[in-house]
Amino acid sequence: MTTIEGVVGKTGDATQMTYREAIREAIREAMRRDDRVFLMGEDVGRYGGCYAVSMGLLEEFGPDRIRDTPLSESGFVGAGIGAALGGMRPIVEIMTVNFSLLALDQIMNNAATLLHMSGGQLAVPIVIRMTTGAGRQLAAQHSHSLEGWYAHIPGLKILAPATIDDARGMLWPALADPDPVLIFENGSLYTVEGPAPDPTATGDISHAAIRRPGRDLTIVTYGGTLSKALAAAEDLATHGVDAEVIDLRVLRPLDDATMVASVARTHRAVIVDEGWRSGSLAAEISARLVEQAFYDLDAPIERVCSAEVPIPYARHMEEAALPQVAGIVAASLRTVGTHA
Amino acid sequence: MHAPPTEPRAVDTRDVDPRSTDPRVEDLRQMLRIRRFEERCVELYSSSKIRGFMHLCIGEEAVSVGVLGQLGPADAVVSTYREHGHALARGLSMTAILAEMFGRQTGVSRGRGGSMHLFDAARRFYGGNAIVGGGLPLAVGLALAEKMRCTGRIVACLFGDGAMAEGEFHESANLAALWRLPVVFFCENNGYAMGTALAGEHAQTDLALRAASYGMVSWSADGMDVLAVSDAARRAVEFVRDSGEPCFVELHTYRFRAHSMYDPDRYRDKAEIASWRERDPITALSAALQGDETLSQHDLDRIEAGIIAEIDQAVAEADAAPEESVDDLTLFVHSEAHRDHH
Amino acid sequence: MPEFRMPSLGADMESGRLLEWLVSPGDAVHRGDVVAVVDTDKAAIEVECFDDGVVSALLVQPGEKVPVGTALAAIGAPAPPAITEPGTITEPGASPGPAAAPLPSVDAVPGQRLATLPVPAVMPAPPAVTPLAPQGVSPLVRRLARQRGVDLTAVAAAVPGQVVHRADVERFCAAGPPARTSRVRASPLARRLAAASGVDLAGVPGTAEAGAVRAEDVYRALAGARPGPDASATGPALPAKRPSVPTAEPSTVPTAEPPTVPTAAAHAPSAAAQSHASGMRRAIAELVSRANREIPHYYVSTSIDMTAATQWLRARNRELDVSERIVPAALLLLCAARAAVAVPELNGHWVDGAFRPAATVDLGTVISLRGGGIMVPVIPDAANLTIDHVMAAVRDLVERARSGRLRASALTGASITVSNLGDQGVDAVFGVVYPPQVALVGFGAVRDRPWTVDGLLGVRPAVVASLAADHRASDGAVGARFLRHIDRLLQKPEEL
Amino acid sequence: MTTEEVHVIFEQTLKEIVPDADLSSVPGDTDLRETFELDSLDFVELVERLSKRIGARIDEEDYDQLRTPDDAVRFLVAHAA
Repeated sequence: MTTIEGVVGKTGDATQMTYREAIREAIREAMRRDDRVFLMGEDVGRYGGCYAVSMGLLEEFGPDRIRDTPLSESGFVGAGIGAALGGMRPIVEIMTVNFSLLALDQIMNNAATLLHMSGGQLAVPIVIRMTTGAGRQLAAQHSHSLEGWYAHIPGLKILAPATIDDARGMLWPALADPDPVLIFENGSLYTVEGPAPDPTATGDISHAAIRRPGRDLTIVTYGGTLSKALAAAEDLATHGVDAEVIDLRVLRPLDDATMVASVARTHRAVIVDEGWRSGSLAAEISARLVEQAFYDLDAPIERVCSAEVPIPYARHMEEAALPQVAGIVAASLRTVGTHA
Repeated sequence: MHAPPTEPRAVDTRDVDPRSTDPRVEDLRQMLRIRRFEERCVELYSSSKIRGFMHLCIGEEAVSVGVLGQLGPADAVVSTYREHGHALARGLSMTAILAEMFGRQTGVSRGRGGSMHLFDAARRFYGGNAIVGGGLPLAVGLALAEKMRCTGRIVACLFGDGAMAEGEFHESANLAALWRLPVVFFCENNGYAMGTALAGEHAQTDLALRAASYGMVSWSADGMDVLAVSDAARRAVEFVRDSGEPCFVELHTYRFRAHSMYDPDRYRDKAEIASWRERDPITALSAALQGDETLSQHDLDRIEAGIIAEIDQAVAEADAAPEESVDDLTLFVHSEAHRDHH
Repeated sequence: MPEFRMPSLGADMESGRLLEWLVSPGDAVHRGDVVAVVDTDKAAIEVECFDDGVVSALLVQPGEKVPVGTALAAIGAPAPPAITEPGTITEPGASPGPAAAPLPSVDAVPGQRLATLPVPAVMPAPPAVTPLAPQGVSPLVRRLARQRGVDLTAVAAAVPGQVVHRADVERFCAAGPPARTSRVRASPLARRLAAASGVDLAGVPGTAEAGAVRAEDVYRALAGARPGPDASATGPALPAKRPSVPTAEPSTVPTAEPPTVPTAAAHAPSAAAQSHASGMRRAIAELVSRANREIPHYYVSTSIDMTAATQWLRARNRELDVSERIVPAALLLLCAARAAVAVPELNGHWVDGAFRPAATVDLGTVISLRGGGIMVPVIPDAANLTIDHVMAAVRDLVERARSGRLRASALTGASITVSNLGDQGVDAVFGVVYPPQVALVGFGAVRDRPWTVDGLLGVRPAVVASLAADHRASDGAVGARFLRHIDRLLQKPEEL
Repeated sequence: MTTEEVHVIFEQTLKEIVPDADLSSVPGDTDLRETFELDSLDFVELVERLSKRIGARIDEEDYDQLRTPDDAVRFLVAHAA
């Protein structure tokens, strides 16, 4: 199904692909497979998508199915929910998680709630994609990581693809899910390039993945901080510390089993979350580990989160506000009781 | 997904008067049915059988009957939290509605919605939205789906004057007009957004005029006259079906009772209420039908008796209905095959 | 007679105050008529009645607050007006009663005030406050106690039978908080390990932050070693580097065989390892002593021809990669497990004077640790495993045991135990049963022995299988049956 | 592979199983299993790792040729890929 123009990366190398292209290919494939699928959002058509994800799709599928919307987040997200009720399989793109707050009413009060409130009559098979995270000097209204808020809401499934394979593989099962699925794409990942995923691989939207096995401590993370956690693990290896890195992939429902089993092996946990610490996903994970792995813990759980400030513009300040490799390493060394 | 709740047998009260085939009689009967049902609801609420927020449309029955009567069974309806009348006029079973308000398993939403969240997927009745304005984008999306699937069906979206101050009205009106979607926006203007009068919340109180600014065909009608409502709704539905474009109808009406059961109604002048009561749509139509001798007092009594019997039976059946097992508390958070147990 | 009741006007409304009657006794009322005004917590609301009739009695007077559902008026056929005495139907506690009970004197100690506050404010004249604090304490002393946050009853307890004076309070404060068993700072894992191995955490020096005890420290304490002066600064407390010591509770660490004391200078154990061994020895000593004290043992043994088994193993291993090869020990373990299914009298526990058979064969496997000592991890439901799985399980357990990474859960719950000392070159093993188990199976080395077959003397590979068992739970015949079963299984290894 | 190289590999591999094993402190004809307390599982482990490193299959029948350090090194040099 996948054509050659789809998989050719910017390098022109058919075996390489960027995260952005992986999402585009996933959308393209889904739209070819199922004519109920359409993409809707601000500037997804002529402009090619704010982050160029949908570049070229308008030409292939036309303006009905690659539908530019006015700047009406609540209106078009709600319309996506209505279209899903009406038998379509919409993919709604919101430029950034900060803007999604304008549609929070629709996501929370309708998408997440209708099935239950109607006693099981109205399922909402919508997929909402949005960019999240900082790191691009976009300051305090385009840089936050609010996926933890959404992960609070029963009725939603929350995905955070951190790899090119997941960017490619998670969309189709998300569309096949009869209930609303939110996909959070960390903005720092779009240009990441790697081997082109197998287009026939079936995506998993239920489980966390162990990206690096290790014995001494467990680093739990997701999305944009996965690469930082892996870098930290390499650094830790030079200190003689063998860190296991778990990529959550699915932020709701959390894969407790994978996390708990890992901590039962390593006895130590560091949670890396680009969200703010207070009331965060990191807090939830920490609580679950304490609830379910208390007697396996040999050190206090550490959390590496964003500083509790709106994300600032200046590069050095932005970097200081975000979880960084050095911070992850330091926290990890604290849990194993040694010092760099 | 679970099948919609099984529907208890409805009492057939249509054998009113074989002489009369005048459609106005059925309009009257439907309005009376809604009125008497809600009056019983007040009683049931006062005796704690019904809980939560309950909003009554007593006084606004002409809108329910006039609008819903013009839609086809395949058309979609999006409603509000003041939707008992809409639901009954759409054909939802009275027993299932009452069972819902009693919080029972046989309720339309299996006891999870209550008075504000009546749904019926089979009748394409999309509720039951208790966020003012929240249903409008859904109606736009439903209309988008009809258009993309070329079904020829339309969507009727009912909301109140309060919703027109919400951004979602403006986003939805713009989207519907921009994308030329088959949706009728019926604004049930009862003059108050909860306790705030129209003039206290809208700089421009001519609501049809504001809707027209989106390039939509818009007009107003008397919401206290079921014939006027029917006429306006029929024209609107035909226009949308023919053109595939949206339109807007404002229906001037009035609720005789307070906003909800817990509302002291301090914001309205009793004289104002009394003057609107004089325009009671049921009294007016009843008088007209008796005046031209379409209906006798005896006929009316029989209609009343039939309705009371239906209500009595619905109350009894709803009261006898089982409660949902608490074991099923987390049912319907996700579709059955995809439930998580966290 | 129908009654007009206090309506419920909201889910959170539990009671309402009648503000005004809009009808009088004798008035005719109709369904839907507004008959009264009721004050909820939010507002005054006009309420209607749901019956037709005549008001026969007003049961509640304006100003009264009554629970939802209380009859406010009786409605019936026309009747002479009669107003019953107000309040006769209302609940006593609901009337706006006398002034609230007086609060205790300001001089009362805080703890005392709690005792009086729950008295409902509408209770009539509460009895005099009964002070919980000592009598005869001066206001000055009370104030001092309050300022210092001291519980006077505690002070009084320190001066029994005497009036508490200012000096007593001061002395009490100077003495600091009463000596409590100070809680040891320790990680949850360390606590679990300590509990399982009988270590008193209070005596374990902690090396984590602020002296908290972590698993590493418990292991060290078990080994009897003190942490080095720079343990926390230099030695990353990593599992790979920690000594291999048991995490099991003593009951799973017994052994019948002497510790394998290393003699070769090539890998002389460190001092720490030696002390850890001595810690373990104490645990082992305790357990086997208990076993020998409590369990009346009997012993049986038999020699088993291993020709079929060794040939089968050799043929099988020849085809396989090294990583998939099976050692004879694994085969013996599996046969013991299967035999325990056939002879369930040996598989289970002696508890409260009775034998309780186990549902599955959870096979304890004695593993010698390099440098001395043993661990006895468990292979759960071993009888239902294939030989490959048993081999994999044994390899995994040995590796974990020797790197100190055994889960505590893997160390408990054995229903029968096997000790194989064949690699140590012994002929036979006569062990000590690990209470509360009732049997210990021993295997010696598989080696060539003279063997008679059909009256002719030949040489065959053979092993001595033995059984030590609890005579309270079974008899020698049962043990013999068990060993015969093992023998039978080993003659047809291909059927395993 | 030279004898020296094989010797290094052999000692390294042995140390993975017996961390404090020191070949320089024992004679070349010492019995490996006895000296380093290798049980059958340890020995299988050792054989598996050596087999991988030198790239040659070691059969059960060959185990006798791995009795001492000298034997083992000799065997491995002969069979190294």
